[in-house]
Amino acid sequence: MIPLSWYILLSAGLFTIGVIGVLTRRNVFIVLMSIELMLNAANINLVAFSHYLQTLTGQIFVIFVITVAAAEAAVALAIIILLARNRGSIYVDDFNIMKG
Amino acid sequence: MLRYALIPLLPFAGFLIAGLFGKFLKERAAYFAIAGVVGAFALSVLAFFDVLGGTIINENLYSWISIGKLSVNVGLQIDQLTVVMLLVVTTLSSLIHIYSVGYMHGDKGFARFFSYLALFTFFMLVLVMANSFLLMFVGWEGVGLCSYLLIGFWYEKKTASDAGIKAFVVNRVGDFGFLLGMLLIFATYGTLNFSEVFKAVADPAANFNYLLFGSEISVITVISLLLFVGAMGKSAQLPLYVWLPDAMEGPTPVSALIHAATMVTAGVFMVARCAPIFSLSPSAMNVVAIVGGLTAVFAATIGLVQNDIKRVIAYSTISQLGYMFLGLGVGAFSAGIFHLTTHAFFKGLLFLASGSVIHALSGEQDMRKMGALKSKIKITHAVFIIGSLALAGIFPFAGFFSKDEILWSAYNASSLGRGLWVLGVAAAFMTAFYSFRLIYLTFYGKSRMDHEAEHHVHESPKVMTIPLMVLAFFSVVIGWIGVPGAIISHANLFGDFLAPLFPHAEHAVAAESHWFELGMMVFSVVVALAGIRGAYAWYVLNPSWPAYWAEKYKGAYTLLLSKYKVDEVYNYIFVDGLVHKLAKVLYTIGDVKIIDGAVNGLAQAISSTSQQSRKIQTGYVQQYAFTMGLGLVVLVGLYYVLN
Amino acid sequence: MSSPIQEILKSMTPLAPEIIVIAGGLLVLILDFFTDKQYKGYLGWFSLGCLSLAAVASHGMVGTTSSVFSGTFLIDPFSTYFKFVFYSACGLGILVSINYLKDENIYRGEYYALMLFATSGMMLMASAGDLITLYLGLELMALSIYVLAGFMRGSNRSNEAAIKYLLLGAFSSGIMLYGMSLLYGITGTTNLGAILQFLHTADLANPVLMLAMIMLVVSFGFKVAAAPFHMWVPDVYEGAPTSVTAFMSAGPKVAGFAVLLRVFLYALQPLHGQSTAILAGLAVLTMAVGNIMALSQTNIKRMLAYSSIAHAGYALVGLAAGGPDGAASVMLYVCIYALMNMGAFGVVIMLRKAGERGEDISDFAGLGKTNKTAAFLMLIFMFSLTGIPPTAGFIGKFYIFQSAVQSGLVWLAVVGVLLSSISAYFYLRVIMVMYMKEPVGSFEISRAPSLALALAVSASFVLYIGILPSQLLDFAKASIAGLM
Amino acid sequence: MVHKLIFLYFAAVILISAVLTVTRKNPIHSVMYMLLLFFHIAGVFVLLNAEFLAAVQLIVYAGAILILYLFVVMLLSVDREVTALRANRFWPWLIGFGVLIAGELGLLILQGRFPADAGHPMRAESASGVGALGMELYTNYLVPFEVASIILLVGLVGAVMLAKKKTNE
Amino acid sequence: MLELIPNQLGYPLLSLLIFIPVIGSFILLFVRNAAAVRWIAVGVAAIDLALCLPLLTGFDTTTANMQFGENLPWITAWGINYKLGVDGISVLFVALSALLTVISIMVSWTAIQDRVREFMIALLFLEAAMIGVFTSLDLFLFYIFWEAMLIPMYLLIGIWGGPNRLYAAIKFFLYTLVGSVLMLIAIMSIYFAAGKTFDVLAIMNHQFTYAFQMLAFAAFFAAFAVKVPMFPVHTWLPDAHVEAPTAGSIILAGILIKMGAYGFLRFSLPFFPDAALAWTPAIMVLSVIAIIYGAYMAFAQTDFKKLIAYSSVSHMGFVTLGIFALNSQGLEGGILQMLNHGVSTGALFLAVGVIYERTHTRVIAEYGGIAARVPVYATFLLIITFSSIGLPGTNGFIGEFAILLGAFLHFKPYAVIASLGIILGAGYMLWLYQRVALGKITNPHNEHLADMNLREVAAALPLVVLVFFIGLYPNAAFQMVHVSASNLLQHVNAKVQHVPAMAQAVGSLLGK
Repeated sequence: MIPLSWYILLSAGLFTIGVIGVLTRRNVFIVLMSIELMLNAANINLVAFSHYLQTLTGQIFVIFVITVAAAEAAVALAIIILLARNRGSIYVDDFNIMKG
Repeated sequence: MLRYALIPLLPFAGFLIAGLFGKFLKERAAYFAIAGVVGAFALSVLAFFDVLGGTIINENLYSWISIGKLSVNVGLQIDQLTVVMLLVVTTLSSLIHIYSVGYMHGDKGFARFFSYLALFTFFMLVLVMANSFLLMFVGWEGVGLCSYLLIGFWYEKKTASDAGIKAFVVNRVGDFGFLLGMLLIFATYGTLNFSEVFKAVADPAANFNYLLFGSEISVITVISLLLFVGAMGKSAQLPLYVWLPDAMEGPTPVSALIHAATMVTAGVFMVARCAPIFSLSPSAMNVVAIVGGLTAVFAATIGLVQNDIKRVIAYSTISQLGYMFLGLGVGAFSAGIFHLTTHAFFKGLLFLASGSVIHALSGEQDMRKMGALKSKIKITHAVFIIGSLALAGIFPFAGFFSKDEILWSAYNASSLGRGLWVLGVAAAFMTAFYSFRLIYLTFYGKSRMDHEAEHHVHESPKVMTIPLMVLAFFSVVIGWIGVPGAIISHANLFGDFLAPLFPHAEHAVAAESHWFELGMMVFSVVVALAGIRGAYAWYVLNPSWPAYWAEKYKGAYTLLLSKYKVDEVYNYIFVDGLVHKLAKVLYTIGDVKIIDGAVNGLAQAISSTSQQSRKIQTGYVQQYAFTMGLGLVVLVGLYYVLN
Repeated sequence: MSSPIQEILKSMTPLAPEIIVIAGGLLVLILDFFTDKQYKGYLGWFSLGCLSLAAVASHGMVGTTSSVFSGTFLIDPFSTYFKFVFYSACGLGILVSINYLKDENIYRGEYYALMLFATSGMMLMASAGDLITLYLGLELMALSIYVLAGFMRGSNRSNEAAIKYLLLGAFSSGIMLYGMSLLYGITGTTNLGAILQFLHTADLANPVLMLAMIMLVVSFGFKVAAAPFHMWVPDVYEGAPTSVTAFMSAGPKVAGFAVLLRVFLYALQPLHGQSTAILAGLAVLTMAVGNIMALSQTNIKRMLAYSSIAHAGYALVGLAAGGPDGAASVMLYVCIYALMNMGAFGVVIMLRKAGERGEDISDFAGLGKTNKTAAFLMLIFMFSLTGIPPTAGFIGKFYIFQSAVQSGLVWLAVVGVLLSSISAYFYLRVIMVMYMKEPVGSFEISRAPSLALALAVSASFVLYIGILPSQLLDFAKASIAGLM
Repeated sequence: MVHKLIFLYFAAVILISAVLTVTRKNPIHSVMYMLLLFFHIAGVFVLLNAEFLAAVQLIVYAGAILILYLFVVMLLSVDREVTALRANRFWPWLIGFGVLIAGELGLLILQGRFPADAGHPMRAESASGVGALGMELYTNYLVPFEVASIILLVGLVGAVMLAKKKTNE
Repeated sequence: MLELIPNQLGYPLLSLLIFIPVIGSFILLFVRNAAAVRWIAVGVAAIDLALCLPLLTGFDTTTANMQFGENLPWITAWGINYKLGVDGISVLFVALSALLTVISIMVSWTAIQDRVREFMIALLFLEAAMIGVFTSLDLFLFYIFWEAMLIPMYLLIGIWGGPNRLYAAIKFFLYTLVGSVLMLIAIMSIYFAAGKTFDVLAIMNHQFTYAFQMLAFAAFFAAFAVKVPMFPVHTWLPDAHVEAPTAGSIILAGILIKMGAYGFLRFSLPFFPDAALAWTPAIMVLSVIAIIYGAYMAFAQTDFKKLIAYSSVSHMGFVTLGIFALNSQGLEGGILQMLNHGVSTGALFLAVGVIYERTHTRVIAEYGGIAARVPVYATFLLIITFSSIGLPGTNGFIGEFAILLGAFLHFKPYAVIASLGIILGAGYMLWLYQRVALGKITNPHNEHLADMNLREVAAALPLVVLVFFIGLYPNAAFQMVHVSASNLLQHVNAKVQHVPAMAQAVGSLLGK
């Protein structure tokens, strides 16, 4: 039987990788994907818990997370397109007119 | 009661009218002022007879200040001492008012002058009639105010307004002592009313000793000394005399009234009034006597060489005031007051006369530019002689009696009496010398005036000369009210009149020493005559001497001429050093740099922090995200550390 | 014997306000097709109508408490109170927008729809009884606002604001999700009430529990702009269209506090010991950062952004204080803050004319001469933000710090008031510029009735509450019922 | 035992592909690795008896979202990526920072106590969870469900509004 | 213990005093014509002043209780009431506020040409706040008014002030704000420590622990010391005074800086007697420093207003010296001195305003010899000068003497050093007068100065009258104060529980 903590550690790892991606990569797509990684980490947690707790709530939560992720991705990509159009760049560190 | 209240109020009314409506009244303003003062004089005479009839008044008009156990009333006390002062003040004041009509004629501040003069009279009367220290203090500072106003009367003259400020501030230094004295009196006896305080002082239980600098000092001594500091300021004693010579910047009638006859004697009056306190503290009395004696000689020496006619008289005033304190100090209170009275007349006379001279010379005050005026202004010359004889103390002029009484009681006074007597005699000699030096320089010898000035010389109008003559008359006779027992026994009316007020120190003298006393009188007269003769020898017989001796003892001469450089020293130490320079330093360093510097510095620090921290906001998303992550890590880390 | 459908329909009634608002949004989307560009403004008024309808609906629920769908959705005085705040925030937001959009030539009905959706999201957050509802409400709000922030498609600043907000928002919700998942794992439920029940018995020393809590703090802190999770605020506020900024500074922040209160003073109440320490620390940091950084700003939107950070800090003080008074003080404060901040932004919008005009503080120069009314209103709002009586701002701050003192956090209160007196400097600078500088070239300002209405409402609110706060205060105190 | 091995396989692949996703220079490659990652996550879901979710993961995530990504990535010029820098200049430190996070998470999790740790075997009836899931979704979680629809709508509206070419303005 | 005597008059006197100006300023909002604005403003202020008549005549000098009381529930949730009342300590200052407001409106008649309406509104609003401060008997209400004062004052300085007005205004605002927020925290703590009440009278009867007293007193001190201003926190005053318009300076010097001292009397002493006792030596020393230091500062000034500002520091030093002498002479002297300083310094600033309006300079060197041109003005200035020097017969003397007496009875050295301040005072004031009025006219601009006109004389006259009236019949004022002051002292002595070490030291000094 697989100990619960394995799953959690796995998700923790995934989460960390996601965070690192968000913090390091310049390409806005990859930043977004890293965020997706973080979400997936959470999903793994939720499903694992729901399995071990024998409640479906976790799975339900995951469904919603995925839905939201979809909507978010849509908006995000739209904005990116806008930026690429106006600013001709998809690198997050080019977007800093406003500072201070 | 109202009758007495009117004594000060009439001059006050005169002041109000002359002051408020001066613009319309022009020179008519004088009449109101004079009316007020003369009215006061009349009432004073009545008051005098009341007192003579044995009615001593001490009544409260209304409650002035009452906080907790502090309760001060506005009230009048009219006893022998008061009426004497009343008469002196009102008489002199009236005469000088009248005199001023002529002297100030045509001055653009004519009305203002009379209003001030009347106001002064009011305050002076308050001073002498007060029945409590605090009310006396009102008059005390009030006369100071008027002196300030009148010294600086010609305010466009810088020197005049400077002198005014000097007078006021130096007096404030004295008042500082007076004030503390009052505070201590209240703290000790719980009242400020004269009669109550004197009653309390009398009972030993109320008194205790301070341990100051390892020596026991009775509270009474402390009080007396503090009060005497006040007297020093007002009566121009060492070391606070410096303001009086400068006060001569004021119009001459002012010098006569305020700086010779009345205000400057307030200190003497105050010490006499407080005789019950002073007489309980021998050490304080000694201080008074010594200060008086020293001042008498000190001022006289300066008087010897001055060239400004008014300054000579001013220094002689200081020295005469010293005489009075000498008298008080040796316990001869009534003698002191007696000298105050006579001095008021002949010194007033001298000032007015010198005023008349100045008037005649259209403003010239330097004796080196005078001479040979005898024939030109006869009346002035005559009264001047009388005044000087009185001042020199030649029998039978007023000064003789009073001065002699003081010397005599000094001689008989305690151990240091003899020393004081010597001082007195020395002062007497010098007095005689410089007053006749003044006369010879002014009226005799050959004229040193420029022709144009000489051309204008004229005798003053009646309105000025008549008061002169009145005063001259008094300068002759006023002394006779205090003939010492040695000449005619029991003829010292003045002394007897004041006797009930004072502890009888001088009457301790044994009666059989009359011959000795007479001898002393003769001696002092001889000294005075010697002084006069000396002056004659120097300034009439061979006028080259002064220059010669001045050359011979240049150092001494210049030192005297420059009044021992006291003013310079004071200016350097106090005015410039302790006030202005220190103030500048404190302001620029203390306030601007340190305090405000700290405040603004803090503001600066915050705003620069703000400027710096703007750099943190780089505008890079990932840096923002990192900061969030950092927050997370730190929080978790903290939790981890804490557990 | 009624069918499940009827059951569902019956349990739908408490959702009436949300349904109205959402339906309104949908209608706006539809109507948008049939309105010409010059009439788009009416869509705004229409959405205002929807809001007031919803308000009427919620008004019927004042004081009532019920929980439907097995506790995923709660109606209690707490949520109702916040809904009213949201209505007013959104209403004012719309009022200040109507004319602004014209000036910016944005003629899109979606704008109002999105505002309504965002509002409905906030309402869900306020009455969420379950982490899932909470999450969805939050995302609904967030998404709508991402879009609104980027609404000026032409403007680089607007795009940048949108992407920054979106990336960081997503990042923070990633963290939040992870925290929620852990919480779920420990407590075995996502229902807030159940979590509370569980924690009453559970051992609180569980490190993962703490981890979950911290993650929630971070993500909610992000929403309310608490330092150090605040850094998006200045940039996004500056870049977003001013009307959206106004709405953003009021709505989401308040919603964030609603959630914070619900989670930390209700669900995680047993952990209050630990959370207080954290929140107090964040409060100090937030107040310091907000007030100090605002000092050196020259762009008024940025300045107000930092000021809004500082105000989040004050509110956190109340949160750290906890207890019924702490909660009530936060509720009172956020309400007051929302309205006065709206007012301030309203004036900024009023000045908004061709180009970047009205963004720089120096543009206010001499407003006291050229337009007395606008200047006077700004003066009221600035003093209120400073917290000088007799304005509402003072009442709010007073209650916050008072509750801090009450729960023994005197040091926190002292720090708070000292930092807030720094704030006087930059608020007064605006007044100074308006009244004590000479005008530089006159520029006419928009006098749209909608804007005037918005300003009138918020100004009179600020003054009224400043002088007679009792009603609102009692309302707030009564509304913590659902929480405690 | 077998389960463990399977899990370890999935975990390994997930982590590796995650790392690759984050590190690849070319976003298209990243998308590909992400796809791989999603498949294995779906596998993990299956391990956890969440077949339905596994399906959703594949259909929605892999099938919809990733494809969307792919489109946009291709839509926007990819070639520039070859020349441009991959990461910002702080990346080494940031990786260290990430390790720190991982460490903290790991520590806390290992110390953490989960009521579920007992690890009961999944009972048979709830294995066919889909029905129950549906029931839950449409009763207790009806509100979130409806809200989700609105969220999708907002996403739609937003995407359209933002991304479409300038028209009437 | 003190109670609130409900207002016996048919009308709510105190509320009227507070709200008539508010209403007036509201009316002004709708008046465009500047002349009309001036007349309405002065009319409103005059009505307020007239209302002080029933206040002073109806005031019962035999009771220490709060009179003309009004008490309405306001914020019930916090137990806050709209509670007003006056006693001997406050009644005089209500009247003074009303008087000075009228005067400042009159002196601003022609001086203010720019934005007259806003100016008058600010002034009236300020009046309302000031009267509120003096009459409110609820800490919360008091704090509202206390802070509300800042708004109009800030605007007065900042909008109608001199060249460096911005700096001065913000300095004034921040200084006072920082001080008062600390007090705010203290007020909150009191609220809980005293059993959830803001009622001043109730709190007076509450016995706080010693530690609490020390802290709370410190917090209150921060607020009041800045307002007074006491020695090291005084630097805002010169700047504010110099830059403020005449009206502002008059109000600032006349009323605002009195509120610090008032706060000590109304709150610090009765609330925290132990702490007060413990703090007394420190405060006395600071006061003495302020007296001497302020005088020295005055010597160093070249700016007319700045000089007077520093003289205020010196004079307020006397006030605190008297109050913390904690005996009837000192206390009542202090209160009277507050009144005097209000009158005299108010008049001095009026004088500055009059001359500034003509010459548009405050640099003393620019004047000189103007007495020849403007005799009336010179006379007025002379009178005020001597009043602030403390010449017997003027108001200044009474206050200073009583204070010095109190200090002397408390601990002699304080009084001795403080008396030096009197000498210095004479020095700088006379020097000032000389540089302004005496001598020859140095500055050609002053050749054709116009003397005070009727309006200005009318504005100055009441102050001059007060100078002499108080000087000659101070009991008129003392009668008002007596009962309250002695009650305050009894109250303090009764409440003192354990005498702390510092106070014991002072006590032994008092013994001898």
